[in-house]
Amino acid sequence: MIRLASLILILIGLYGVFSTRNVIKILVGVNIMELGVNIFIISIGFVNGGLAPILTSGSFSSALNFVDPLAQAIVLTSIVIGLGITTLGLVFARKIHVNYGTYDLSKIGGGSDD
Amino acid sequence: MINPVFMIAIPLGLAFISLIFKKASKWILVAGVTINVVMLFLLEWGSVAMGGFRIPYGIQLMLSSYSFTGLAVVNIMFFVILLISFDKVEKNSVVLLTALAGMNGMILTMDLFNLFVFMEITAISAYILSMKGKKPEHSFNYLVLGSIGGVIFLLGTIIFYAQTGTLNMAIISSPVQQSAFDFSSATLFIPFFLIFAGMAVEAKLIPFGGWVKGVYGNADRLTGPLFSSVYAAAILFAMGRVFGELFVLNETIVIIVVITGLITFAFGEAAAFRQTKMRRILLFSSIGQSGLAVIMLALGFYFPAVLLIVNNALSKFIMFTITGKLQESYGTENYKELKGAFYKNKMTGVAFSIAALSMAGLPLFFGFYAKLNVLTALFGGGNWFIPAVILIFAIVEGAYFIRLLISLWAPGKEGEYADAKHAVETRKLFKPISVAIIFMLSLVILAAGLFPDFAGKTITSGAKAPFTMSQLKGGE
Amino acid sequence: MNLTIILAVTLVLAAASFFITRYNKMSGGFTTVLSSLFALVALFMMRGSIGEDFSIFYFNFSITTVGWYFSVVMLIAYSMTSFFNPFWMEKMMYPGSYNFLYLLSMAGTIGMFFAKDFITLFIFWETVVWSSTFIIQLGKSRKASYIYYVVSAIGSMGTLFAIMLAYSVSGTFVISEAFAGLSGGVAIAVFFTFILSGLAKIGIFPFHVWLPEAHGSAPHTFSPVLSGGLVKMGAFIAFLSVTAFPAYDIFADMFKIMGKPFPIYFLMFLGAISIIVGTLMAIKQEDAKRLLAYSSVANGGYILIGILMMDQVGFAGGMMHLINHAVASAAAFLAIAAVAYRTGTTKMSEMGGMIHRMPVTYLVYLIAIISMAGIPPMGGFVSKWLIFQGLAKDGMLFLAAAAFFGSIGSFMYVFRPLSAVFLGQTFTRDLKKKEVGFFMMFPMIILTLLSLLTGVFPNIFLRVIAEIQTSVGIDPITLANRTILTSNGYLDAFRVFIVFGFGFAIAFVLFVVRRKSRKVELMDTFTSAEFIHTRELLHYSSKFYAPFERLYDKAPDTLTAYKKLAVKVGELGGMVESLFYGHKPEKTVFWMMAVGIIVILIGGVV
Amino acid sequence: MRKIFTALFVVFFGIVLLLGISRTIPLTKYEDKIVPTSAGGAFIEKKVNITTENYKDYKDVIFGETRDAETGSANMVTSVVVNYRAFDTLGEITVLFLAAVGVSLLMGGSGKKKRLGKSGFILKTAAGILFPVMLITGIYIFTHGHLTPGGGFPGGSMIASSFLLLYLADEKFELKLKGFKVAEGVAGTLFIVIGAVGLMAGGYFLMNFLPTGTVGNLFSAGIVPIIYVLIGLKVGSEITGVLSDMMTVEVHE
Amino acid sequence: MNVMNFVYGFIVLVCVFIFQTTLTGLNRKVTARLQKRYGARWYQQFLDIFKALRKDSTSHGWVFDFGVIMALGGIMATVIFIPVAGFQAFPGLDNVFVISYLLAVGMLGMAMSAAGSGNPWASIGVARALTNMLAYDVPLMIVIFTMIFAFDSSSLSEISAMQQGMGILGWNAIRMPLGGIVAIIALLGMLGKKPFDSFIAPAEIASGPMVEYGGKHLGFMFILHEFMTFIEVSIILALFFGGGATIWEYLLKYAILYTFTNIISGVMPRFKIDQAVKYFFKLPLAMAIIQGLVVIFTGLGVTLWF
Repeated sequence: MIRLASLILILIGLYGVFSTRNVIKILVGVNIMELGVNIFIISIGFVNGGLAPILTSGSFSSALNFVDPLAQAIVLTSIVIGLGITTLGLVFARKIHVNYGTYDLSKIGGGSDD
Repeated sequence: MINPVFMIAIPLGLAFISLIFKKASKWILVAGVTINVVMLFLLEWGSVAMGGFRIPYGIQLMLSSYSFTGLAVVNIMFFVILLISFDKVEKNSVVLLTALAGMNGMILTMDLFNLFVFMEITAISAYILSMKGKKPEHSFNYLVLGSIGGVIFLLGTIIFYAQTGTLNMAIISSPVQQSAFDFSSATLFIPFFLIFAGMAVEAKLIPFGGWVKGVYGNADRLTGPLFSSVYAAAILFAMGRVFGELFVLNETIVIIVVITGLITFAFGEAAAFRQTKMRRILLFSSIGQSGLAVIMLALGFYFPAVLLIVNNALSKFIMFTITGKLQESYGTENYKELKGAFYKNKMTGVAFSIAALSMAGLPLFFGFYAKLNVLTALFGGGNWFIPAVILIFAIVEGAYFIRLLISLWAPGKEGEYADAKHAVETRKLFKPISVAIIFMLSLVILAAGLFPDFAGKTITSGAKAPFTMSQLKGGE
Repeated sequence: MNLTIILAVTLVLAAASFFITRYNKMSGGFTTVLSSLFALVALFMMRGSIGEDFSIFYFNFSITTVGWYFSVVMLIAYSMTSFFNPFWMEKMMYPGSYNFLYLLSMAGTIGMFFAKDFITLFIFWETVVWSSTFIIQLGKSRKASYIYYVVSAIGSMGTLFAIMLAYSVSGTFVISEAFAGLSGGVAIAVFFTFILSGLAKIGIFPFHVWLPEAHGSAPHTFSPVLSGGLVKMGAFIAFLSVTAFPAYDIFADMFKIMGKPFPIYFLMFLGAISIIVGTLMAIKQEDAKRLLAYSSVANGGYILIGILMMDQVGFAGGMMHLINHAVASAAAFLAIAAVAYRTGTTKMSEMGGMIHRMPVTYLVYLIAIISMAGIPPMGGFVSKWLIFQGLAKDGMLFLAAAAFFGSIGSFMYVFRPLSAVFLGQTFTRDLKKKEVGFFMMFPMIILTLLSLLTGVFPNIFLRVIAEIQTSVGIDPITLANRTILTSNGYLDAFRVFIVFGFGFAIAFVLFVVRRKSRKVELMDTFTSAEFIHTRELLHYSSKFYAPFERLYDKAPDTLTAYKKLAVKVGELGGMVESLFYGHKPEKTVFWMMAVGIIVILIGGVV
Repeated sequence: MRKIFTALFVVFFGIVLLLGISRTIPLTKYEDKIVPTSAGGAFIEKKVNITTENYKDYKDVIFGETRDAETGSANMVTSVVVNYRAFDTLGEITVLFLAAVGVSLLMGGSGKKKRLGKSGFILKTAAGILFPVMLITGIYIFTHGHLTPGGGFPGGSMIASSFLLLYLADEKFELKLKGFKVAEGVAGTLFIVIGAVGLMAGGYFLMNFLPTGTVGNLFSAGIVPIIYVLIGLKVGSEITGVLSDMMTVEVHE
Repeated sequence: MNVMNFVYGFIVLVCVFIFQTTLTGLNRKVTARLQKRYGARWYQQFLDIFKALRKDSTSHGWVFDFGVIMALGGIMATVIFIPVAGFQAFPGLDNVFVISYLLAVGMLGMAMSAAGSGNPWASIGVARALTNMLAYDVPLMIVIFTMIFAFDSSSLSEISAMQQGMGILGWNAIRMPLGGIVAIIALLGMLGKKPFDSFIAPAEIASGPMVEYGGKHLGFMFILHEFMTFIEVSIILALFFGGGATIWEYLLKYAILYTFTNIISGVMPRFKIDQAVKYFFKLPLAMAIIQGLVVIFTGLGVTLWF
């Protein structure tokens, strides 16, 4: 179920990017997509009745029913990358606002056809 | 013998250091690139694992002859670009160092997720560099698209992981996995497609690379050559790796990739034909070229693909550099307003012409050798439709390059002899030393075209499918 | 004499000429003369070494009779024209590069004619194309060289396709073996794509657009080479397409028109069309060089028809017409160039009465056009006669009709520059002009003598052609010592010449015995008692055939079709730009999703 | 209107995508055991060959006793992040580093700056009290990354957030960014140096050349805690730098 | 080829001149009768020519003279090639193409000297003459081509010989009726008779190419015209009306054919030059092509019909 949800999150993010022309909102959309992917990754690593992959003195039935730690590691990485991208995106947004006085891409010529 | 990981580690480390010594950062950059170029020839080949774990557990770097060619192209071109446009580096030395590390990583790694990380590094450095174009909306577009591409790529990667339990490409395509899991069935190409789409954004394939026009179109003398020759080469080499390891498993994806590449090539050339701004001509032409290279990679013809990439890297470097300089000194890049710009800069002009003719695939130049191999490979694969399309649009390609050259060389009113008095007023372009370097590179293109057996051998060792001019010989 | 040496020397001298020109333009020009003459002589001496094979790194050559014949023709054009180079250096924007490219393209043609495998052939071919492109741009029009390149590129891409396709079947590039084992659709595809470059270079109908542009506006010193030389490269491809690609064997079981397989007949028909088009267009030109260019279109048609006939007589005619037209049109272009050297224009309406200033040039032009129009006793007559006899033998009515139309129409157009440029009243501007110097006169005289030679002793050349015919396995043209024998008539050009001389002599005697006539000025003519003071006004030159032109002035122009095509490509490009590129992510995101949908839906089904 | 179309389009795409992916992997049910070849699985295999049969013998003797863990870190995620896939992590911190550099490059233009935000006395005082607590917690988290949940990244960001608190609380608050930059650079360099040392010592880059010690002890797991500390510092300083860059805007007259 | 050939050639020239000039004189009378005039005496043409030759003349530069000589020389050479009743001064040179193209030398020479005179009327006349030539020559050549294909020979004497011996039905004009008609029409064009005489059209362009000629030049032009007429008529005669077995038959046929054309043109109006082109490229061309197709594909006409 959670995989479905995460994919739907991705779609929501996509919709955000697709439908709005506001720089900030687009960034939000991108973030939602990343969030979705991260959840998806976690769900990949999940095992039925699995425990957190940490050796504790607490009792545990079998070492084989840990959830997959690799997935979590990957998520950690991809979160950080997402953070970096978001930061830069915000800076660009700021720049756009400084240059054109607006956050709305549709108000910018963009020099696409000169 | 040096461990290939240093191709990545040293630029990174220098990047961190140059954060401390801000003053010296530019020189650290030069040092780093130089070290890389020198190190290139002392590397020990083969595969290395990180942290000394067994291969699937530790990350694997592979220095095959293929990735070596990639490294050579990237590092050497990077070095040359720095030589020519060092004055344009400004405050970006740290970014450039990390970019170099990222690209080397892309080419070397065998691990899907690791590839993703390095792609992101490269991409982010590209975002930052693209801001030198002073057009934040385009950089923003690039950033958004790039990150979406990353997301898609990651999705595909993770689905693979879910199916095969490993991220190592070699392992995924190993026979064991084949038996365990059947990728060849037509319905299971979606992870492949996700990965392809993710990389296609960076590889400028139509319709994924919507950012290219804005970013390349405003690139300056440093970033233009950097993007069009180095970045393009890196991403294409990485793609080649992925195709070679994964996409061979499934015909459907190969068909999809080939169609995309064909569309990219045709549309790119057509769009370039329409332009009057030189940078746009070049950027659309490189879009077309990457489309062509992707076709060859997808069909498994590595040698022609490598030839294309190398030729594109060399020629586009020369042309973009000169274009950038023209843009700086004349303030325009519309070739109709630059009539006879080469009249007083003959060496530069000759270099530019050689590069352009080589791109157009005319003989005596390297591009022809590449084109010949492409065609031979395709026909050898019993395919005649793709070559037909390629040749038709090669006409278009040649047409706009020749038109460009004519306009830049020969000013003059229709109905009168070409005459210098119609030329734009002459302005200084390059310092003699830069001219010399550029000219030398153009001579390399010429030499590689004249003695392709040599070029062939050096690159053949760099590609899986060996194929040299001597086999083209009719005699034996 | 080894071909390697020739090529090497030519290239070395090419480089040398480039640097020499930087110091002294004149001597740079003379270097080209030297080099091309050397190449001509050396090649001429290579007659002995026919049949040798050898390779220079990955280029493979084999010396064949036909290659020898073609390259000698080519080099005659190059070397004779090169005499003009020194005197035009001042007008060139890049004299050094001009000399270099001139010799480079020359070397290219040599290599191409002796190529043993198609890769070699193609490399040299394309080299010639781009080097000549860069020469043409120095001339009167930038557009011209662009058009020239595009049309040539269409051709050469087609040829490349054919070569590669054949290679994928036969697995070799050697010219003699590459096309072995083709059949059916592949064979047709290879045939038509292969000959494409030939058609483009000869200027056969849909591809003839570049000739008027390029010939008309190339530097005056390069037009003769273009028309007399480079056009003949196409004839070589046509030759290969019926010999190396044994069209008659491969298409033997296809349905035939007048005993010709229909692919070949189709090409011949194109040739006929280009004869008609060339003639009609030539008649209405106002610029001497454009006119001659269109005449080359027409003559190209003859050559193509002749070569494609691939029989005893017509083939010989085609090959013979090759050299005749090369010599004649080179001479004609040189004459026009000489006039332009003095007057500075090639517009016929801006000149007149040059005969009184440049009599030698006039005679050169006269002989040239007599040969071009195929009037005895010049060479053009012999070759046209052969082609007619060949056509008559197979009874190819429509081709013959076109051929007759062309040859009689040629009287009309060749006469125009004659009367407009040379005859009539001299313009006041030109009254002080002088004949060109001996150095420029020399090549013109040589060429004139050559076309007389081809006309009076055609067998000298026909023997070589007979050799070629035997080498490609058709029975050679039968020659008695001075007579050409065909199954339906024979020709003794020498006696025709003698009798002509006899008649001329009688007339001359008759003329001189009569009382000497009083010389009057050209303004002193019957003008219905109207006094016309300006010489220019009395000279009737522009719109010469107005009533005739009026019959077809609505005819569509082929060039516009090309332009339309280019516009279409541009529109495609514009569509791409506006569809896929912009500064809003949404565009690309949309395409990503669309492609995703398509791919998943289709791929799911596949 | 446009919004509706876009929505419909996305929904359509979503359906197609979901169908497609669901063909490749099940979207609703999960595996019952870890795919054996994945790194995590490998970790467990190597750790101790515990099975459902013999786990009682090992009952509560593992933690604090055993020595034969491959990386010796109790937190498998950490061992994956910092040891098995430390190379990824290197790239990861590079990304963050690059972002920080980019921010300072693009925002740090010349021209006079001005700080955003307002604050009051209470807030200021409270922040003064909270700040050290947060700082300590952050440091704790990344020093115990190999034993307990958390690690360099959470710890680093916690440190950064503590500085963020100061920034928000006091509009006059300024940082000596130079020091942070130095810390950042040094940390990054040390990471690579450690990797290189591993190469010297064991022939593999980022090899865990130190004794792994006993699982569960603070000083165990070889280089893992060291690297995690470095990462913590680096991340902390980087994010702090980014924040301080973003807290100030250029003023355009 | 020895000196006798040349002597014969010279004799042929003289005889042809006398015969043709007489015929022209007679035809002037015929035409006069048609137009209800009395007409000049039969030897008036000789008088005109010799008078012209005796008068002194003016020349517009050397090409003006050279052209005249070239024209007359070329035409004379052509006349020598014409086989008269199987007799040829130079046997074996009566190839149709040779003759028809040698004719062009004369045309070119004439055009050259006319244009050399520098008189616009002359140039206009030349332009019209050449256009006219294009008009009539294409259909005619197609028919001749057909004939060469049919008889597999391009020698005038052979072709005419092949028609002899079977009476009037052997003539190609009868065997290939369409071709015959085309030939007659083309002959009118060749001879520059009405309705195709717009290039000399005395009334509108001052007698066209001839405008500047006087004295011996004019005389040459007259002689030239006589020879040219002879060549053109005898080509048609030999190809379509079986030449003549004996010299007398030949001359008789010739006289009839020539007079016939005169009579036709006597009652004709004049075409504009472009009308002439249009006319020739419609009906005669069509007929010629049909004739050609019939002969080539059915062989009908090569063999006798019965």
